[in-house]
Amino acid sequence: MTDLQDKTVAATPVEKSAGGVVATLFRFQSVFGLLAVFIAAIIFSPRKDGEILFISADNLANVVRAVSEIGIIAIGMTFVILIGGIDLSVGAVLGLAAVGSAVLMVENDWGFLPAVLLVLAIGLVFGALQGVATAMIGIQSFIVTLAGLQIARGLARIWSGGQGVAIAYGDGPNEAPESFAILGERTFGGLVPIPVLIFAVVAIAAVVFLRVSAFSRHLYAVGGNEKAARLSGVPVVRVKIAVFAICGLLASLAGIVHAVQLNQGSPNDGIGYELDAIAAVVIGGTSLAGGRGSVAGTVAGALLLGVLNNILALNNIDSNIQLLIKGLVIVAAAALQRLRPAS
Amino acid sequence: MTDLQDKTVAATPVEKSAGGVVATLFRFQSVFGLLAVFIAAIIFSPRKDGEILFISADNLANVVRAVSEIGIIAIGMTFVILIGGIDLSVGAVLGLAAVGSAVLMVENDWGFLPAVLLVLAIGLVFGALQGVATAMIGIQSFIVTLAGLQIARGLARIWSGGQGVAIAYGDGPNEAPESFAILGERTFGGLVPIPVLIFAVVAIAAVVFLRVSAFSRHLYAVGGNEKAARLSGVPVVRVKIAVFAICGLLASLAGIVHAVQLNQGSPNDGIGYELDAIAAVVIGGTSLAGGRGSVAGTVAGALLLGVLNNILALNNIDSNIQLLIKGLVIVAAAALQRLRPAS
Amino acid sequence: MAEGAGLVRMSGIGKRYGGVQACREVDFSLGAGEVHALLGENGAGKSTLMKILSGDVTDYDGTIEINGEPVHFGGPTDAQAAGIAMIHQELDLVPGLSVADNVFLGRELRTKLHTVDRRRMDRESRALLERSGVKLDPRRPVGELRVGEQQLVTIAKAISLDARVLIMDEPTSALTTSEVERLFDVIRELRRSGVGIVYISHRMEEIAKVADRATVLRNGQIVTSFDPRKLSTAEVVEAMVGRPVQTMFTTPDADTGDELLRVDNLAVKARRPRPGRRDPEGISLTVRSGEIVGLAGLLGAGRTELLETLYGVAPAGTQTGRIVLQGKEIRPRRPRQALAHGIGFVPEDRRTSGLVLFHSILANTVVSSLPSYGRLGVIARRMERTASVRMAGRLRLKFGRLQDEVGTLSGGNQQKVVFGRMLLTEPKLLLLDEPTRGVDVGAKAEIYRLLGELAGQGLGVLLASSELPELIGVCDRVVVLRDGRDVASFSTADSGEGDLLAAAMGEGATFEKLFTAEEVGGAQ
Amino acid sequence: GCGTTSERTADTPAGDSSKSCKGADGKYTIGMSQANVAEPYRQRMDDDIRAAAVEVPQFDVKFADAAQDNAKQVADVENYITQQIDLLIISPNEAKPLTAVVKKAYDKGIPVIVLDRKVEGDAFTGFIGGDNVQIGSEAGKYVAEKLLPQGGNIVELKGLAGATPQAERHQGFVDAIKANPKIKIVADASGDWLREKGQAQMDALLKATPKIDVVYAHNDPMAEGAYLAAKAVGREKEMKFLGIDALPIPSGGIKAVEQGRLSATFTYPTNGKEAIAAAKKILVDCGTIEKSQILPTRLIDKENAAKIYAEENPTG
Ligand SMILES: Nc1ncnc2c1ncn2[C@@H]1O[C@H](COP(=O)(O)OP(=O)(O)OP(=O)(O)O)[C@@H](O)[C@H]1O
Ligand SMILES: Nc1ncnc2c1ncn2[C@@H]1O[C@H](COP(=O)(O)OP(=O)(O)OP(=O)(O)O)[C@@H](O)[C@H]1O
Ligand SMILES: O[C@@H]1[C@@H](O)[C@H](O)OC[C@H]1O
Ligand SMILES: [Mg+2]
Ligand SMILES: [Mg+2]
Repeated sequence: MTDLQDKTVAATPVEKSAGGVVATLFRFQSVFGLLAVFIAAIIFSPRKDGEILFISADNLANVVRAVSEIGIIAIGMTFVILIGGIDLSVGAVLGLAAVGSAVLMVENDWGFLPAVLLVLAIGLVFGALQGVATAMIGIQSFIVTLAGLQIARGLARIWSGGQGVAIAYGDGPNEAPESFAILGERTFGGLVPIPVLIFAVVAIAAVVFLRVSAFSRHLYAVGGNEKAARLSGVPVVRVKIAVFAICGLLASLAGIVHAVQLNQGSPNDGIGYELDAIAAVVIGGTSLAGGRGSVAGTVAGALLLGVLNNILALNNIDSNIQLLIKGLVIVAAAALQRLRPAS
Repeated sequence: MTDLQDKTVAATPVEKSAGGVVATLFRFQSVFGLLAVFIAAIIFSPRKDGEILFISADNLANVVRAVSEIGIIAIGMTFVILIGGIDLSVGAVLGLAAVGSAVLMVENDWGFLPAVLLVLAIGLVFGALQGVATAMIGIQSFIVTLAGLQIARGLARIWSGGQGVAIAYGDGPNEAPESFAILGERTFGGLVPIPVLIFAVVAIAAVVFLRVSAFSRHLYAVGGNEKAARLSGVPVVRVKIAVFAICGLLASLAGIVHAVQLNQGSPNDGIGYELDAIAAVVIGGTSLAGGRGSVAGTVAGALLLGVLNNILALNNIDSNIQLLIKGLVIVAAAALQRLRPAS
Repeated sequence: MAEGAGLVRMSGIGKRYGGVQACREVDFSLGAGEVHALLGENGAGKSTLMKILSGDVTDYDGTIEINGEPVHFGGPTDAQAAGIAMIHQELDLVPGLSVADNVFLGRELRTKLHTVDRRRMDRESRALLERSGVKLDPRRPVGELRVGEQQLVTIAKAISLDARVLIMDEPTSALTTSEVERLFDVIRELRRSGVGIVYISHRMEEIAKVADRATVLRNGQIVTSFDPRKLSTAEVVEAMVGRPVQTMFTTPDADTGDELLRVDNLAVKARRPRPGRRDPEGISLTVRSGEIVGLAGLLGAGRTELLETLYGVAPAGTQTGRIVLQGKEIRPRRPRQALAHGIGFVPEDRRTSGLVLFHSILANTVVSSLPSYGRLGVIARRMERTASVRMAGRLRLKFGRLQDEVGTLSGGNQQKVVFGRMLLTEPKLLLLDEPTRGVDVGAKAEIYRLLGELAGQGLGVLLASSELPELIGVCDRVVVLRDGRDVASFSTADSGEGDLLAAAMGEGATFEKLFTAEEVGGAQ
Repeated sequence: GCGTTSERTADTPAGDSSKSCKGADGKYTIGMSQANVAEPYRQRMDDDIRAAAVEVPQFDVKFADAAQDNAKQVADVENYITQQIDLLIISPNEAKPLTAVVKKAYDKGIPVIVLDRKVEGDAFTGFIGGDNVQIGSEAGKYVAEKLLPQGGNIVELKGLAGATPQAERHQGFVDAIKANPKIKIVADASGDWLREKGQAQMDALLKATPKIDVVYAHNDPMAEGAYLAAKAVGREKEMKFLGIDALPIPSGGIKAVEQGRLSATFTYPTNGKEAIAAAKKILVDCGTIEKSQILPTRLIDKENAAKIYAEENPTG
């Protein structure tokens, strides 16, 4: 044990990450599943007059529009799952927000901005409260949000009087402002539905946010090793509450989009959406154990589900058979991801 | 290396467990929630001629009967959650089994035993296949069983032709054997419904099994730390497959009970039961992270949910308000468990 | 005690966990520019005392003064704000985050736009790591690193805090000699700049080298405080354990029997290779029954991977060469098969690969030998209890009740549980990967004694270790691995630490190769 | 009700028959968009359409199931538009949310037949349905006149909160029994259209309500569930059970009446046959259909159950 120090630089050399391109591809492995399904969709698409119906601009816009709400929710869900939690209340919060927008604008004659802001705030607070229950009292988020689901659904029913509240537009009493209707329309030459735009904006914002913010490090840390996070001075409780709040906020944003797309806020809106959103997240490669995953994956996962639904419908597959096929494709997509180099 | 051994006190003696009673109580902390809800139910129970309706014998029998299916499923779910998995397919498997029993006995004129055995075998195999997908291919069980849910539901719809298959009893063609009807009846002086008996038997068997079997140690080990379990020689893959198989088996048992209770096997039976079952497990103190929990807790959790539903119905609470109250009680029950001494 | 009292003074510290009094009336002080070693058996209360100082444990008795000011920290952040940083014994890192993100977790560097300044974080963490002697790509996820590398990351992280008080709880337990030397340089540098350092280690030879003062804890109480340069290792150990202990097992008896294990040109080609993993690339060695064979090598030489392959947990892929156990060729595909062949394995990271921390001592001890405690899949509870009580006694496990969670045991005692579990399977061949990591000298001696005893009964042992004294002292023979190959074999009777080290590092060529590879891969 | 609003866009009868009619030589793809096949009533609707379409060789009917989700049903219709189907049959999950997309199809020249639940405005070719207020009212009259002329206690098992038939069947019923103040609804509960929910709710209602004379359930499955609950405590003879739907299938309400479990049920026509007939008129015969066709309900009781079952479901 003499002065060998200089020689012993030791330590494993940092090897050139084998096949950088392949590795990068695999980092976005969920994109593989999406691609595979997309190609399959083109192959199996019905044709009319030589045109491949699936890839017509209209149809593609429909595909994305159809998943935009689930997509928005799934992005919030990604955050929650990244910290190792789960949020079962999102579908019910969507319903609550849809009812809220309709009631406020139609029955209470609120303006566009105040109504939307209040609804978003409700989602945020609802989520934050769930965060408090899980972060501060320490109840498993599954239970907290299962209860939250029932509470939000109950509130939506009470607020709406149990019936869907129809939305008509105009300046009169019991009419929602025209500005609200815009959210349901299409832009860029009538091609891109506004909900798709909102989904895209939220997705990009989330991706950028996760890349550049310190908060995102904290979030991964809480999900990856909560104790290490705490010891490093990460404000674990605050991170958790914030994440549930964001998820609630995005669910209520989806609810607003839902209401405007369907011209109605109904207390039964969004039933079962939580499972679709979680499926999108998990197909997108995020681990339910927390600490690992990405928003980009989630977006791919949501689109995969959308394309799958669309191509089955375009082929008029019997709805029972559809269930079987969807089940199998979901498993296959997930299995495909396992091909990535060991993590 | 002299003989110091004798002097060094070999291993601290196994001390008498400090405060044994309290500790034992806390081990069954989920019972607290049940007790609290039970007492509240007595207090809030409507009375008729001085009789407290809630604790009348036949009401209590109803309470347990109403949760017996969820309870049976939840026991299988407990195993799955103990190994750190989840099974979303149970409700659909219940539906498949209900349809299967009805079709086999009514339409195909099978005898009682062969029909029941085949249906149980279907559940077992279905569960085992899901186990294979998650244990051997390594897909998260959430995804596997979400797909399984769709597949089982699709199969049930196809098998039944989409409509419920009514069960009539008798010896004629298109009649189920009378022996099957017995499963829906009551025993012990007409007091205890057979489904309750089945639930009790399954629960006791599961508790005993978890206490005495080597398999159960393996199961807890897999859920506690899979890698450590594997390195300790635990047959991880086999344990996982077995656990999913058991869960499928119990779900199909619940489906048989369901069919006989409702005199019908419908492909839509059991929709959403998975969430109720998971709720029972988690309220019962089992951790979704795996490795911690008990069947006794799950039984308490299921009963808690049953009592809660019953007392709200007895009081004729508005269904929307019921949702709110249920949500709050579930959170409170879970919060109560956090009061146990630091783990 | 007056000399360095300026910086930290803890007085009358007490802490109780259930029935265990982890600390009792402890007075402890630390001066600026002082390296204060904290010694004691496993479970003596060292980590607990330091967790109190670093704000991790907040409910305790007694008072803490920093620079004469009384403080009570509400959490680790408070302590960090007061200039106290701690390297935890159990490597607490976030596996999914990169090295740089881990180093700066909770105090990320920001750009003007308040976004995270990744480049600066990468640059600075690279520099910090180099300072503690390792070249690592700061963008690699920590979960991909070897245990030793992870330990260096935690050290870099602690250093980056620029703390006035730096607590190092067993910082070297996974490091080989060369990294340890490098770390000592860093410690000396920090001391010169006035940092007060608490140094906890079970490697006795390190204490005299770095510490200015040493305090010994036993059963939560201070036994003595002394100048380590003035006492011999034997005296220090006696103070710790309360009785004289012969620290090394020195009688490798030549009395070995037939060939037990023969490994012939073993190589594994993983179907999906992981960066940084060093699977066997042609290893040959033998172990005779009754023989203890050591495996030496630098960080990443492939010792762990060899043991894993023998135990049936090699990565999927092709395996060439032969493994012959008692004359029969075997090819274990999973641990169960290895166990059935009579091969036991003690992994190096007990927390991630060994234990279910929140399960009982009992459950963890018997999990590998369950079938022997009953019939038809039913466990006879009395038999398993008896077996684990017996094993606990044999290993001198320090514990409360068999029902206690194994995670509440001190690190060394946790290690004994994993060890005991394998012994209960009554193996013919025992594969040990750093079996004494974090184990106190007394317990180490017990383990060595036990190994000797077992070898005497015909057991063969293959022992990978980063502690050269251990290899020399315990083994009959040492095989040196480098880059996944066996490069030398020594009889410990006629060779020393220097020989092993030289063989492990090999020629300049290897060193050069390492370095070049680094240049290519680590470029910004 | 939500009838306070009206459609903004002007009505252009785009989906008229003239464009799509290619006569008897044509081949026609019909898209059927179902709200939720998990409800036996709606599964039957699909089955009826399928059966009727077999009789029209020119027709090829596709089915989609929205699984009770408005948004999914919008997508289903959009997909039909993409496929350029020749005619759309839709049984909307709810009126307002489906109005726009139905109009879109109609504006594209696709004739639209709306079944069971309505859409708003008149951008569709024809509506065929039942009248839920009337059904509720028939049930009420039956109770008031036949079952409880002297008054008595009623328990109401409601459908899913928020579904229009639920509100309408309740309203019609309440209005019809108003005449007799001695008839009281002593308790109600939501059974969500489901048999097992009906059973569980009834368990508690039986306990809390000592005297029950009539159980009025918003559909047959819930009525059957209630019957099972009463039977379990030996009280099924004390009271009469009423349901709605009267599906002519073995597990349907007509059989339940025939076998004596239910006292009566009221047909809620699925209109499947009528829908195909209307489609044929539009596509094959190049004719026009009525804008609105309301099929009457029919009381099924012990007397006529067997006969009607045989009529409606000759094969068994
Ligand atoms: N969280 C805890 N819960 C219960 N007991 C604990 C806990 N942490 C420590 N202990 C107990 O306190 C005592 C002191 O533990 P501590 O970790 O401080 O020992 P140590 O001196 O650091 O030992 P080692 O050298 O093995 O790391 C031990 O008996 C241990 O079992
Ligand atoms: N870059 C890596 N990616 C994934 N796994 C790795 C990597 N490096 C090491 N491992 C695995 O992690 C475990 C720990 O490695 P370890 O710390 O034992 O290396 P070491 O002990 O320093 O060197 P040796 O290879 O000589 O044992 C082993 O199972 C090893 O195969
Ligand atoms: O049972 C039917 C229900 O399922 C449907 O939704 O509405 C009408 C009811 O009769
Ligand atoms: Mg320690
Ligand atoms: Mg190693």
